[in-house]
Amino acid sequence: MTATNAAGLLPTAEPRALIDADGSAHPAPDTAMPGPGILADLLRRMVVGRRFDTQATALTKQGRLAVYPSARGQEACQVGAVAAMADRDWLFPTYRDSMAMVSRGINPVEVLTLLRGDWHCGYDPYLHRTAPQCTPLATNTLHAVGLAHAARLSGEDTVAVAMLGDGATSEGDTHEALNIAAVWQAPVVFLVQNNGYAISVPLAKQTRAETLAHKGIGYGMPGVLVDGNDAAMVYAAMSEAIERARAGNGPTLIEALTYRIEAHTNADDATRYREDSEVTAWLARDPIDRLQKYLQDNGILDSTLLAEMTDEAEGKAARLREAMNADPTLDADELFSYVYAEATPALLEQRRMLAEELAAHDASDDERQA
Amino acid sequence: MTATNAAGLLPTAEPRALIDADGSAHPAPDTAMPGPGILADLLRRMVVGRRFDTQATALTKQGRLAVYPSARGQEACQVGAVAAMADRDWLFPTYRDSMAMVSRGINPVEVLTLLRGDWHCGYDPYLHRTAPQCTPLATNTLHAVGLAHAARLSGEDTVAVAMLGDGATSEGDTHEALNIAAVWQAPVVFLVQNNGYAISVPLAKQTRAETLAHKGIGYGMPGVLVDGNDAAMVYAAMSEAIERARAGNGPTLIEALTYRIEAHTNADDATRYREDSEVTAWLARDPIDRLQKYLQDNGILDSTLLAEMTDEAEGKAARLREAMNADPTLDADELFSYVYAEATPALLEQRRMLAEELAAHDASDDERQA
Amino acid sequence: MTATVAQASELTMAGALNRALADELAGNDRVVVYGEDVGPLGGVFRVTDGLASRFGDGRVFDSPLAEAGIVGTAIGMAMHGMRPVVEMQFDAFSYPAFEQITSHLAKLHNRTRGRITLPVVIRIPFGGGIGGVEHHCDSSEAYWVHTPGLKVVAPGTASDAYWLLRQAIASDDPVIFLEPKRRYWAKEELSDAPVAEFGQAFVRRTGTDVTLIGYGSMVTTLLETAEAAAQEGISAEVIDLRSLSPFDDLTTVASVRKTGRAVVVHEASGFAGFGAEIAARLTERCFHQLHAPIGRVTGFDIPYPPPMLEEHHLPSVDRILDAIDRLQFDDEPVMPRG
Amino acid sequence: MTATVAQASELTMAGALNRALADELAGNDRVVVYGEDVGPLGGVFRVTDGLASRFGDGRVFDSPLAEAGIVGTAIGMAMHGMRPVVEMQFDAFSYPAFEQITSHLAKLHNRTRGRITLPVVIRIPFGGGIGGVEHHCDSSEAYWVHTPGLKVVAPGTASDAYWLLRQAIASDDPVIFLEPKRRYWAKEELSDAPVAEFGQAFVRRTGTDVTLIGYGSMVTTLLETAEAAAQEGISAEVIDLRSLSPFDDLTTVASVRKTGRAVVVHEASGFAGFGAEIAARLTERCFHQLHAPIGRVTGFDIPYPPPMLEEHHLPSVDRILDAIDRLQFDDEPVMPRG
Ligand SMILES: Cc1ncc(C[n+]2csc(CCOP(=O)(O)OP(=O)(O)O)c2C)c(N)n1
Ligand SMILES: Cc1ncc(C[n+]2csc(CCOP(=O)(O)OP(=O)(O)O)c2C)c(N)n1
Ligand SMILES: [Mg+2]
Ligand SMILES: [Mg+2]
Repeated sequence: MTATNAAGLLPTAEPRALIDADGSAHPAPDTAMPGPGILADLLRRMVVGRRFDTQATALTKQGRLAVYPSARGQEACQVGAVAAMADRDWLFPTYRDSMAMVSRGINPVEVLTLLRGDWHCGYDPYLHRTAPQCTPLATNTLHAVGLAHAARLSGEDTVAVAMLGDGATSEGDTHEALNIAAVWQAPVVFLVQNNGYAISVPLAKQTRAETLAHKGIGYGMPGVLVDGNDAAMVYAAMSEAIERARAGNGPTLIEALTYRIEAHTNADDATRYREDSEVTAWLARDPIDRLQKYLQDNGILDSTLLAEMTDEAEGKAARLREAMNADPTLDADELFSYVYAEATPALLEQRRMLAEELAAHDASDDERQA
Repeated sequence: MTATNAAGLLPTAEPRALIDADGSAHPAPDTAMPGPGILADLLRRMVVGRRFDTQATALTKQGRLAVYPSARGQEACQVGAVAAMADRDWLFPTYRDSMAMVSRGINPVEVLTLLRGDWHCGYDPYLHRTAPQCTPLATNTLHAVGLAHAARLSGEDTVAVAMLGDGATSEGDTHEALNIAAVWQAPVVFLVQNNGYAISVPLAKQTRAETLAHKGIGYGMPGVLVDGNDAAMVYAAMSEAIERARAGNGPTLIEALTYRIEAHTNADDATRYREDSEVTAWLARDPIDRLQKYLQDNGILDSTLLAEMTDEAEGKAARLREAMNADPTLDADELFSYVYAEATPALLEQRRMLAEELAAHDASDDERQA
Repeated sequence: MTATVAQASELTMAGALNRALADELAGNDRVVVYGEDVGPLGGVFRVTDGLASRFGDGRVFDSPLAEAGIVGTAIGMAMHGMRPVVEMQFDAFSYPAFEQITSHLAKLHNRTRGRITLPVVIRIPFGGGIGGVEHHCDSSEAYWVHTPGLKVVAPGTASDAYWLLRQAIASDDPVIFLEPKRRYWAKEELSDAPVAEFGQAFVRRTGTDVTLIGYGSMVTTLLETAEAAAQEGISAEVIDLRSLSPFDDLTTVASVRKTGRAVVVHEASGFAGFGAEIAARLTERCFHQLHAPIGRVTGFDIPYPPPMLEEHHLPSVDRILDAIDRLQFDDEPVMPRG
Repeated sequence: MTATVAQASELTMAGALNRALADELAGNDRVVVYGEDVGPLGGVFRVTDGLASRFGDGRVFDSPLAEAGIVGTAIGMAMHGMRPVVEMQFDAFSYPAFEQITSHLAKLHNRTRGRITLPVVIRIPFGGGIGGVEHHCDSSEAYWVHTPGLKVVAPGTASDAYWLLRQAIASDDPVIFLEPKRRYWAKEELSDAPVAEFGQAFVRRTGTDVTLIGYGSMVTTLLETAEAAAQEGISAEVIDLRSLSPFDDLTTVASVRKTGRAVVVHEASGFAGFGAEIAARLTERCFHQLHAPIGRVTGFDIPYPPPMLEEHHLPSVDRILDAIDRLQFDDEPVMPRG
């Protein structure tokens, strides 16, 4: 006999879905299909997102980006999550979530500043209610809980969305964040993009749980399992969870089943740890193809609209390419400007030393030219 | 519709029990009552354990112990766990588990060395297959997983038992230990003594889960909920889990519902955060009374046997009192002896400096006497 | 920053810290206080005694038992404009939060070109001398001072504890606030203003022959040592650092250039301890004024000892006097030691 | 400890480390290697390349993504007699394991009066210079060397990397093994024996005017500096510390007493960095032989810079030469620079 009132927190046996891989509607009695406008917008965001992603990968080949972790194949998660958020909500992304950030409206060049290497974060987090992309795994989940709790204490109805990967769920910080969020009933939605791998480590070496969504009940929060390549479903599940949180009913853990089509980053060699056949199988479940097919079959998408989307994507990619081909202006002084809010004598001194060193250096360069 | 084959991992809605608070047998179709000999032994261990515990508390009043965290009220957990273990199994206790260690056969004086303050650990962990009592919360759970996995890799059938409290379940290390144990299918049993408080913090501020045992399913391991004041049930559940682990079927999470009758330690003031009525209510669920009543009602325990038990307890307490009244011999040299397995020049030098200092000091003392 | 201090009086350091928290909570509704057992219990050292009932559990509350969680959520709260003051129950229990402190708390301001400021104060009872069992007596300052982006302070007296904590909460930078637990019950009259700016050291006793430098629990020990040294005809100047990072070069360099000799003292192990930085930087700046290498009196390079042996580990007046004697005074007229 | 080294040859440092692991795995069935991506992938730097397939996944395996878990389980395995060699993928990712390392790995031997020994090696690729993004280029040695109970080593060359790793695995003490990631691809002939005992420094170049002290990635930089200094008529002795803790006082003191001048170099921030301890202890032991205060050339007191700015942060030959020039040679005949 299982604990009754807690059982409602377990995920469904099958991932929840609205649109199947073949583009046909999935029978889902208790989930409403988002309206045509929303669906079309999700497709547009994915088309733009993927084009951005391929452009970024291209920039690594041209040496314009030090490194880039592609999220190709995860468009439905990244875009579905952001589309469900209000402007006043906060996003806590990882290094993998560049597409989500572009979808959030952040200038793509500013998104790529971290990976180009001219600074650690290129945008103003407050302007877009988006935290810096987080590198130390799972640590961002706690920041999301803290911000959400502070917003609630301040009487706002802001919701925080924390993104993390399947591997990050093994970290202690994820546990502490889920637990504290539940105890405080903080308005947070945890979106786990389960793309099957943590660099080279497959999910089977990461957890023994039937699904990661099964962790929710252990914190007294709903665990929701969705098809992560179904943008409509991700959007619907995120919307449900965000509304729940906004209404003061606490956090939700969502596991979105998806797949990382590219290697971990351009520097990684995925052939060392997975079969091409696996990739091929997932390509057949492509998130863009299925939504496009559904929209066409249902007369929501015509060639004009599709052309508009691809034009927008191409235009943005072109502007990004152009901007990234210009060398960023660097200022070594900045190394010392933001270590403390109140500058310290020691750092002012060190800044002076470096400035002198660089001046002397330029001088000797000039000499040589003379 | 909930995930079917995983559902078996959820705890029962009611804590599993064999003997109720009033000493009557609890209907338990799927759990066999341990034999009379075992039950009597459990009572004996609890009687001895409690007497040790009260003696230790008394020693703090006489200034013979710096501090002592009493486990009064938790005898069934501490004793039931140890009685279910084989000698070759390993115990990973916390500061709270002194009774369990006495029950494991460790010299009570060596158990109290840490709290008397002459060294950090008074016994040889290998002699009793018992790790040093752990102070940093939850950290011992990982040591248990590592040792169990190593034993398994070495072809042994050793099982590790990790003890922790309700508060410790909030730490990241607990999560990492449960997860790694499950992924590696390590032979570990996690026993959470849920005594309602983490110092002053009640369980409601620690978790939102219906029970802590509900965490098991999130790791793909069984979560078992038992009446922690029912020694027979704790023994039965621990035996099940240990056999499961020994057979290579992986770890188990057991939550034992109990109560900390005394304050967190003798230094704590529990009146600041809980009502006396709560304590009184739990005194009525005393683990010793109920087992004693059951054994008497079932003709397993007569006055002679009971007298034997109390005599053993009194004898051990008297020997402990005596031993603790003697001042321990201290050797400052030891401060440097075990920092490294291979002594370093710097530490040999520092040892020499301290020795000289102490020698000079004694000399001047002698002068004064002269 | 004066408020209720008008009715000043003798306070223990714990009491002074409690009043500083109360005054900040009363004066700024963005200040929140949380951690393990800081609510109804008032903290294991009673530093937060009465605050939860006075300010409500939306301002002062118990968190789940998770240090990384406490610091990680404090970062998120500060991102939203709050000024969290969180407690790590003992030194060693701040270590689970090490990643959140070093990789985020210390770096987010820099990471975001100053857009995010994190006015978070982490209170840590530090050091030994109270007969605490293992893990309860560490001195962790060396870890924090080596981490750019953190400010690290340690009061030595009750009055300074009050003012430093208020200055720390007012600072827009993250501050590691180290409370010398063995001095929690030492009393002092509360001054009606700080003895120095945030970030500055303070000369607690002036002298001419040698400079004694310390912080936290050692301030009292250094003043006792200076008293004893005076009996031996040695005039010792005592500097209470107050702020470990940033470091006050002006005050310390001026003193050492004047005396030409210095002894640096702390409870923490000596090897790569903070005393090494103090000795190294003062030597760099005062080399030609120094008559002898700067002495260090510190804990041994061992894990903190069990209660019955800790006396051997902690810097004592005698040990500091011996260190002073080793500073090659022979060339100058000094009374021989008693 | 010779085994397969017979057929020595030019190896990269990554290759040398790989061979050391292979030789230890082959020679001792209690040695296990695990961590994140060390299995089929062979580690992000390929240091464990091929080991999983050669020795099987009972000896070399991927763990779940949890650093405290990796170190905590390694402690348990070592308690059972194994010799785990675990990897932290980058410096900053060792911080989640900080509590397990400082409160247990470093202290359990002492806690149990030597009954428990923990021959655990924690491999950490450390330092910068590879254009890595934030959190991938930290130098964490100051945290480890201040923690009694840990041994801390950092090879500077490929051959030394091979021998130091084998010595570290053979040691019964826990060892933090810092691998200078920017030198992973530097090649060297594998010597058929270690250049020095475990715990000892090694003089890589003898000189008479100044002692240059460093470790890890800086060894190469110091040798280049010594070469450049020679052009300017300054004879620099270069000491490769190899072992940061324990520290080799004999070798370093002998050199500084001989040269009377020293510069200590590391990538990590200078404030309370390991260089402070080196400068302080050498000053204590060589004060009267020193012509000038020991110089420190280190990273600035800032979070590690973004890739495009890291060149300004890292100690360069020019910066070290300038530091040498500041050592007040004026009183002695020295060729003027450049
Ligand atoms: C605390 C920490 N440990 C290790 C790493 C190195 N690392 C970067 S990404 C990664 C794998 C993460 O996998 P997952 O969480 O599934 O996210 P994904 O990359 O698949 O999106 C690892 C181990 C890190 N960034 N942080
Ligand atoms: C990592 C860590 N944080 C904080 C503490 C301080 N502390 C000691 S016991 C305790 C409460 C533990 O509660 P619980 O886990 O329920 O065990 P119990 O004491 O009730 O047996 C705390 C917070 C600690 N020992 N370790
Ligand atoms: Mg993944
Ligand atoms: Mg408890």
